[in-house]
Amino acid sequence: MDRNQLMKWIKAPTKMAHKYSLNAVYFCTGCGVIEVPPTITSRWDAERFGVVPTATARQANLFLITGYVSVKTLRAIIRTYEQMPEPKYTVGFGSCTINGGMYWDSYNTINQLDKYIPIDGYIAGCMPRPEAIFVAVTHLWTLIDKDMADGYKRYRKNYAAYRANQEMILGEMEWPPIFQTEVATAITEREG
Amino acid sequence: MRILWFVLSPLMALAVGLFFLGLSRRFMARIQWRVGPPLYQPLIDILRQFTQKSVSHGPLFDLGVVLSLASSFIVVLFMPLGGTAPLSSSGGLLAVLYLMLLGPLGIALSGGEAANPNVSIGISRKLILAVGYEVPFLMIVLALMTYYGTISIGEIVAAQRESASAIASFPLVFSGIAYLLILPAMLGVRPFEVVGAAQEISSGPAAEYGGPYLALATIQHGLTMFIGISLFVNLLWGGASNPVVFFLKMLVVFAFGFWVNAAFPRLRVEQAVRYLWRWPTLIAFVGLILVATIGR
Amino acid sequence: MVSPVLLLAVPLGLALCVPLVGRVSRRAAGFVPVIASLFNLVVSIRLLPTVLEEPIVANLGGFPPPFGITLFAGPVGMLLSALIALAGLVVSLYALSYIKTGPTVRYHTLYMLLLVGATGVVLTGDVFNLFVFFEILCISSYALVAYVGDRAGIEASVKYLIQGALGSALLLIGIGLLYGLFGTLNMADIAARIDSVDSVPVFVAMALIVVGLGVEAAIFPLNAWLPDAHSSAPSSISAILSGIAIQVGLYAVVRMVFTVFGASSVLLFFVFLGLLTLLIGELCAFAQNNIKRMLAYSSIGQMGLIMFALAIATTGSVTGGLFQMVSHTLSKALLFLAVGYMVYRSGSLEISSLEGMGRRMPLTSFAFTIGVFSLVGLPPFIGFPSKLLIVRSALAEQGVLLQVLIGLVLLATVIEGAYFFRVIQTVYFKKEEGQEARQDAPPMALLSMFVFVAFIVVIGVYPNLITDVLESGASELLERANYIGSVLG
Amino acid sequence: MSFLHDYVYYIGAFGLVAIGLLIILVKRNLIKLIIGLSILDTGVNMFLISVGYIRRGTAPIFSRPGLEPDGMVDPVPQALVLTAIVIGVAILALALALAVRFYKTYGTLDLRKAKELRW
Amino acid sequence: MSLGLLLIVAFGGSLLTYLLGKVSARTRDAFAVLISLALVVMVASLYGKAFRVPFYGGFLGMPLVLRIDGLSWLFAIAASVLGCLSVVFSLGYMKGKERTSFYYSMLLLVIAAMLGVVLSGDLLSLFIFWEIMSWSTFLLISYNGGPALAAGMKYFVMSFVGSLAMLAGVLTLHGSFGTLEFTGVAAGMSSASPGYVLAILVLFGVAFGTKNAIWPFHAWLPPAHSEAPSPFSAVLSGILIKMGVYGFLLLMFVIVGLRTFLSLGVGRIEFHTVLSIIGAITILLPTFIAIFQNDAKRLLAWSTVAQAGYIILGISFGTSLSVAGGMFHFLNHAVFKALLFMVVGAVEYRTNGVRDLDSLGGLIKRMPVTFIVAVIGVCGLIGVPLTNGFVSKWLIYKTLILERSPFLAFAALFGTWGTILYSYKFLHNIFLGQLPQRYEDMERAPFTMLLPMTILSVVVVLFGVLPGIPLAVIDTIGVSFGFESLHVTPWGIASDTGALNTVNMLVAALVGLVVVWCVFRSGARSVSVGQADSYAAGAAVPRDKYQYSVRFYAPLRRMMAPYLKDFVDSFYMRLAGWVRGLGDGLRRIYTGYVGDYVMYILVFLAVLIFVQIAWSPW
Repeated sequence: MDRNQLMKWIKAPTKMAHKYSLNAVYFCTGCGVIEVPPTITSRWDAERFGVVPTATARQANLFLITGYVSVKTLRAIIRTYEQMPEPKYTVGFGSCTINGGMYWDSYNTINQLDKYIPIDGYIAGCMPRPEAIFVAVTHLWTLIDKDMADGYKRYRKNYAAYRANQEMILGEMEWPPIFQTEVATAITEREG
Repeated sequence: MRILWFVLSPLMALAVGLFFLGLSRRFMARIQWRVGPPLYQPLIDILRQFTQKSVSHGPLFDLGVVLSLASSFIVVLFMPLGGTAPLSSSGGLLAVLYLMLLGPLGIALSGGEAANPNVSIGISRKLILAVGYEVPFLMIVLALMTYYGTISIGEIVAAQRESASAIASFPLVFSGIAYLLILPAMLGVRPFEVVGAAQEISSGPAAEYGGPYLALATIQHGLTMFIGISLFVNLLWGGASNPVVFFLKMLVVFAFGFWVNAAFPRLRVEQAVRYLWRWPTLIAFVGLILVATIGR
Repeated sequence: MVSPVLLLAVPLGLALCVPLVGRVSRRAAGFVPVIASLFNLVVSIRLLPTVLEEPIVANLGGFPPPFGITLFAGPVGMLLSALIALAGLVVSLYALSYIKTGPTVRYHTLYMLLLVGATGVVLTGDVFNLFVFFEILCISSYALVAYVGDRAGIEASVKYLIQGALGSALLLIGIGLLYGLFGTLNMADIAARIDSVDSVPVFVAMALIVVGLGVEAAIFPLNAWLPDAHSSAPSSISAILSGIAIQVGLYAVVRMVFTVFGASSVLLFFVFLGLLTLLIGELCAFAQNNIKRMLAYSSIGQMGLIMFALAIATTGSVTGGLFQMVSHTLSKALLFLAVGYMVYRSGSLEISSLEGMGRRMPLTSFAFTIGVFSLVGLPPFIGFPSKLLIVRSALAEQGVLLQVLIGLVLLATVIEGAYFFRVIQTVYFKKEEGQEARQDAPPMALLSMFVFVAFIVVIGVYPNLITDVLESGASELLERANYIGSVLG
Repeated sequence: MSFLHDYVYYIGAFGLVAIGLLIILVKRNLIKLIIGLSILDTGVNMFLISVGYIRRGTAPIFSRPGLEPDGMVDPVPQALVLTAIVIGVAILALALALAVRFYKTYGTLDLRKAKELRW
Repeated sequence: MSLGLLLIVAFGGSLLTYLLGKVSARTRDAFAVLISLALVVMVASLYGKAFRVPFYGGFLGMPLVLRIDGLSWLFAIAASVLGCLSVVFSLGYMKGKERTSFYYSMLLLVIAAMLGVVLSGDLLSLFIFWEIMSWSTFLLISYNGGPALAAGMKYFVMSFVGSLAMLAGVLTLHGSFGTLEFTGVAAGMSSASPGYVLAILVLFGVAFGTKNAIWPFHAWLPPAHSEAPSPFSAVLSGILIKMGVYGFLLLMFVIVGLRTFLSLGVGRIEFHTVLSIIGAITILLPTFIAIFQNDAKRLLAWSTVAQAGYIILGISFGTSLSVAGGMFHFLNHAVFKALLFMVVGAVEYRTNGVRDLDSLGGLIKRMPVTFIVAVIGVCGLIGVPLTNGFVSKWLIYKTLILERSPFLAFAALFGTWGTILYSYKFLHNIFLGQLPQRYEDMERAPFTMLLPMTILSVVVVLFGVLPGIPLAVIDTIGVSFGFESLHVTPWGIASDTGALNTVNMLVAALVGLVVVWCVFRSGARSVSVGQADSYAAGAAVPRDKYQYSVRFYAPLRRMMAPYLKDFVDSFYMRLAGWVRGLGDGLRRIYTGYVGDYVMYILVFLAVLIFVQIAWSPW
């Protein structure tokens, strides 16, 4: 641990703690998840950076969306994301989460994930290798340091819009809005 | 001095418990040919969790966790950690046995209010497993109390200091072996880890815990490990005259426990109970019979 | 001084008046038994204190004993006579509303004859006279059992008659034998000379008499008529049969065995016989679904218990046995009376048909409950002190045998409790389907039941009211010499 | 022969009793059964008479002087028998009346058919 | 305050309540409460007194006497207080039920009879009140109809067997000593032969054991407790079965005497050890049966059996600590078990009679106060430190360990762990987990229910924190039995080895809680969410389907079920079947054919004569 880091620790312990204790939800969407096991086991050992998978959304602060997202999965992703305690960070895996990738014209996959939940960073590739995950993690550190990993704040701020988008594709949702939604209805009406 | 211990021993337990948590991760990583996280990783985790904004399912949800952790601290006050126990004259080992219940019970009540079936399943498993290891554990404890004719931990430690430590004396050696056999179950590590099976029931009782709740639960877990190991050291290995020796003895026991953790796969809860009610119980029972018949 | 002869003469005369009165008014005929029983009750109670000091011996026709017919009014006789009068009074009150259809005048005549017969049996001091009164009792009860004239009544009556007639024939043979042996019919006289003859013929006579009387007394193998008759008769008659007739039969057996034969050596046999009767009665009752039959079997059991107590033959146990007689009369008569109207309202004899009676007929059910509690022997009702006395006296005897036997008796009590309480539950707590309107028994019937209830509770709380009578009754039964002395002078 | 001579009445009486009992035991027809009862009664009555009977005894009436009480027939059994006969008749009458009702109800006199009341 | 007046008020009150019910329901309710309160006051005013009054000259030559001393006061106050609370609880519970006058009158009669039992000064009046208590209880158990009938029947038969055994014992004593007053009998017993004393103990033990439901006489209890109306279950479990404890205490330490009792035995087998072992069995078996019950009240009922085992174990072990522990546990059990039955009663009341643990859940959201008192009650039941159950159990364990009876101690301690299992299941399945939709609009329990429950829960904590209050009373009773004094302090026991100090624990607990709470609050604030926001693997929580309570301990059940048959109960049921079969077979001798009957008569006659002529045994 170098000197700079030590100074940062002293200055903002919480932020450092968030950085070095990234607990990822066990959540497998597409093919990308195949890259996660090597990442966390002996070959790459993500735990040395504090990155470990956790069982429930409640305990996590990192959401790796590993690959294409079908409509059905989207519902679960949104629910899981909403249940994670703040602050929380999301990383999209591969092209599919960016623009749909090879599934761009599929009838059942969404193309652009950040229409539905805020994404703090993407890893390009199809598929990205474990090393790329580490790159993403270090990049996320930087973002956290600079307070730029603020997806959860954006979500809260623009919840109405996100909710409207979600409802557009998912139709009626089983759970009520988690934040105030008077605006959301207004937006949908305007759009409709 | 005693007042000092009131403050010192919980802190020491906290430190050692967290250290054990970190050490265990590191230890496991090394066994699995990994680098592993730094030793202070649990501290980072707890700090992170403390500052996360979680959800609460109701007053009991909060209170249960607090109760659980507080009771663990109280148990620590009954332990002579290489000195005198702060609460030595308040019910002795019997009170400890009861207070040890409150940890799981607090978590169980709190988790119950979370209304999550994963939690319920985890608690059900936890209680079943507890019944499993309590059979040999009670036999061990009773053998000790009967052998030394006291219910006070301090007196048991003192008696061992006069003669040999319990695990090295004849009838109690059975109890010692039995204790080692159930130690992983008491610490809640593999192969008896089915309570919080992460992949299966989303970490069981802790499934709804996030943020500060998780932090307290983690500390509680560390303290449970501390208590389980320190009970062994106190009751069977003669305690220690100063905290450092005590800590070293605990480290040895800890190493044994985590060797088992690393080496064995997880048991289903029936398998676990079946194991616990077979060998450890048999050995503890033999020990108890010998103590009851031969005596001191 | 009032003579005990009045106890027989007045009701007998009144009995014969009933048809005359009946010609004037059928309703008035029903009051004749009331008057007669009331008279008997008053006279018996008036005589009781006198009798306690010294038994009254009345010689009919002025012949001194052993030649004439003697009436012996001892404590037992007076007690039972009072009991008969009491039960007779209450049941005749009950019958005023209960017996409405059929040849009511004849009913009342026969009913009074039955009472006269019973009173005669308990008062007589003469063996043949005993037979005669016994026959009066029996014949009127045969007829009364068939009173309703339905299938069951006729069948029961025929069976009862055949067995009863056989029994009385045997009894008569036994009496003939006795007369042949001793040349006298006076009980005291026979008793005084019982040891003077060979034991075998005496035993044969005794066996014949015991069997003959035993048919009426419901001793175990001789009691097959009882469940039929008691369950088929009108409930008022069942009450009298269970409460009075069989007890009188048992009294006769006891009088013969204790006083006349002085057969202390057979008592153990009677202890066993009583126990057997008790167990079989209770077990059979346990398996019954017909309420009146259940009560009838329970009567068998109670007779067994009384016989058991009497046969132990200590002062305490005989007191207990007599007490149990009193308590059984009151409780069982009450039960039959209550059940009479319950069955009448529900239209079926099945226990299950009594569901919801607690709501339909609360007072009747209450009376029924009291009867059950008393019969089972729960404090503070009369059955408790009586059972207490029996058990106490049996336990006071040294010897393992009796202690084992008393264990069996208590076991039988448990069985009794079980089947009776099942009925209580049915009456009160089973949820019935259709709610029927509350319709209790008519006031006269209720009054009669509550007279019994009052007696049950009062004596249950203050058993000492009657223990004096019972104790002197016990000593009368046990001490033959006094009996002989007081009759023969 | 003297046994027969002395006890011939008893033998007769008990013979009647036995016949009566046998009839009651084996016959299932109600009328026959009543006949059996009647015979039984007769036997019993005869027994009672025989108890008091003295061969070549005189009537128990001091109708002429010189009669010794020892040679007299005992009067008591005779009085008893009179009563017993009356009672027997009463029973018989009742039994026959019941038999009529029985036949009307059941359409038979066979007692085996009348087993509704049992157990 | 005369004892006779007390009993007259009690019994007369019961009768008057019934009569008043015919006039006006409200007056009756008020009167019932008043009477029960009056009883509490009257009993309380008798504190510390000891005297006897003959009240009945001679019942069949046996005088009846009332007396009061420390022992009977303790039981009397428990009975009257619990009775009063139960009556108050009933006000709400019985609203709209039928035959309420009967119910109140019987409830008061049971209370009166219990007071009679504990105030009796001789064995006969004890027996009389005992029987009155038995039949009135029977009527109340059967009150609900349906399955309650079988339960009532079972109760009645077993209790009747017991009381008849007691009757035999009482009368044997009367035959031997000619008196039934406790002092007289005790004087006689001191010189009686050991075999005799043993026989008496066994006879009475059957009676008291049946009432107290020790194994193997427990079979009546689970159905009876579960089927009775809940406020009465509270009385039943809380105090009525403790009459057995009273009987045992009276018999062992007053009549037989401590020294004789401890030395009694056949050969090397000591009677009191056997009784202790029975107590241990009574703890273990029912505890594990309770774990697998699905009916809330049946679970509590089995738990009652198990707790009765602790009491018996305590008092029969016969050291000063253990007897004090047993007596204290009786008191505690009365408090917390009555509380728990009332909790079930409140739940039943609001859910229209549902007490199936599989179909409840989440009621903490609707009945928070009820839940809090339930938790307190459960803590008492488990014996969590700082509740009353802990102290009494602690006393029992301690003496068992110090007297080197580790196996008994094991049974007792292990029973506690079983207790945790079932009591957590109880709490979880009723109050925790998801709230079913049909209970969304449920109201809280009414005030008349909350009041008694709150009072009881306060007592649970009070006795846990300051055990010295009841222990002082118990200690004087113990001393009167001939035990050493315990050196009671308000917060526990000051004795040489391993003293108990609840105040230390209280302070530690409070400080610990406050510190941890502060630490907890210093973290990020959490958002309060409803039960719909629960982690369901990314899905929305499905309504009414997201609950794990059915077969809560399924893995353990799979393992243990084959060994947990209540074979005693099935034996009794089979016995009842046999008796019925026997009766059914026997009554077939009454064939209905008159020829057979004639044959019986003649054969009987012939046998009599034949036997006489052949052997002439007479």
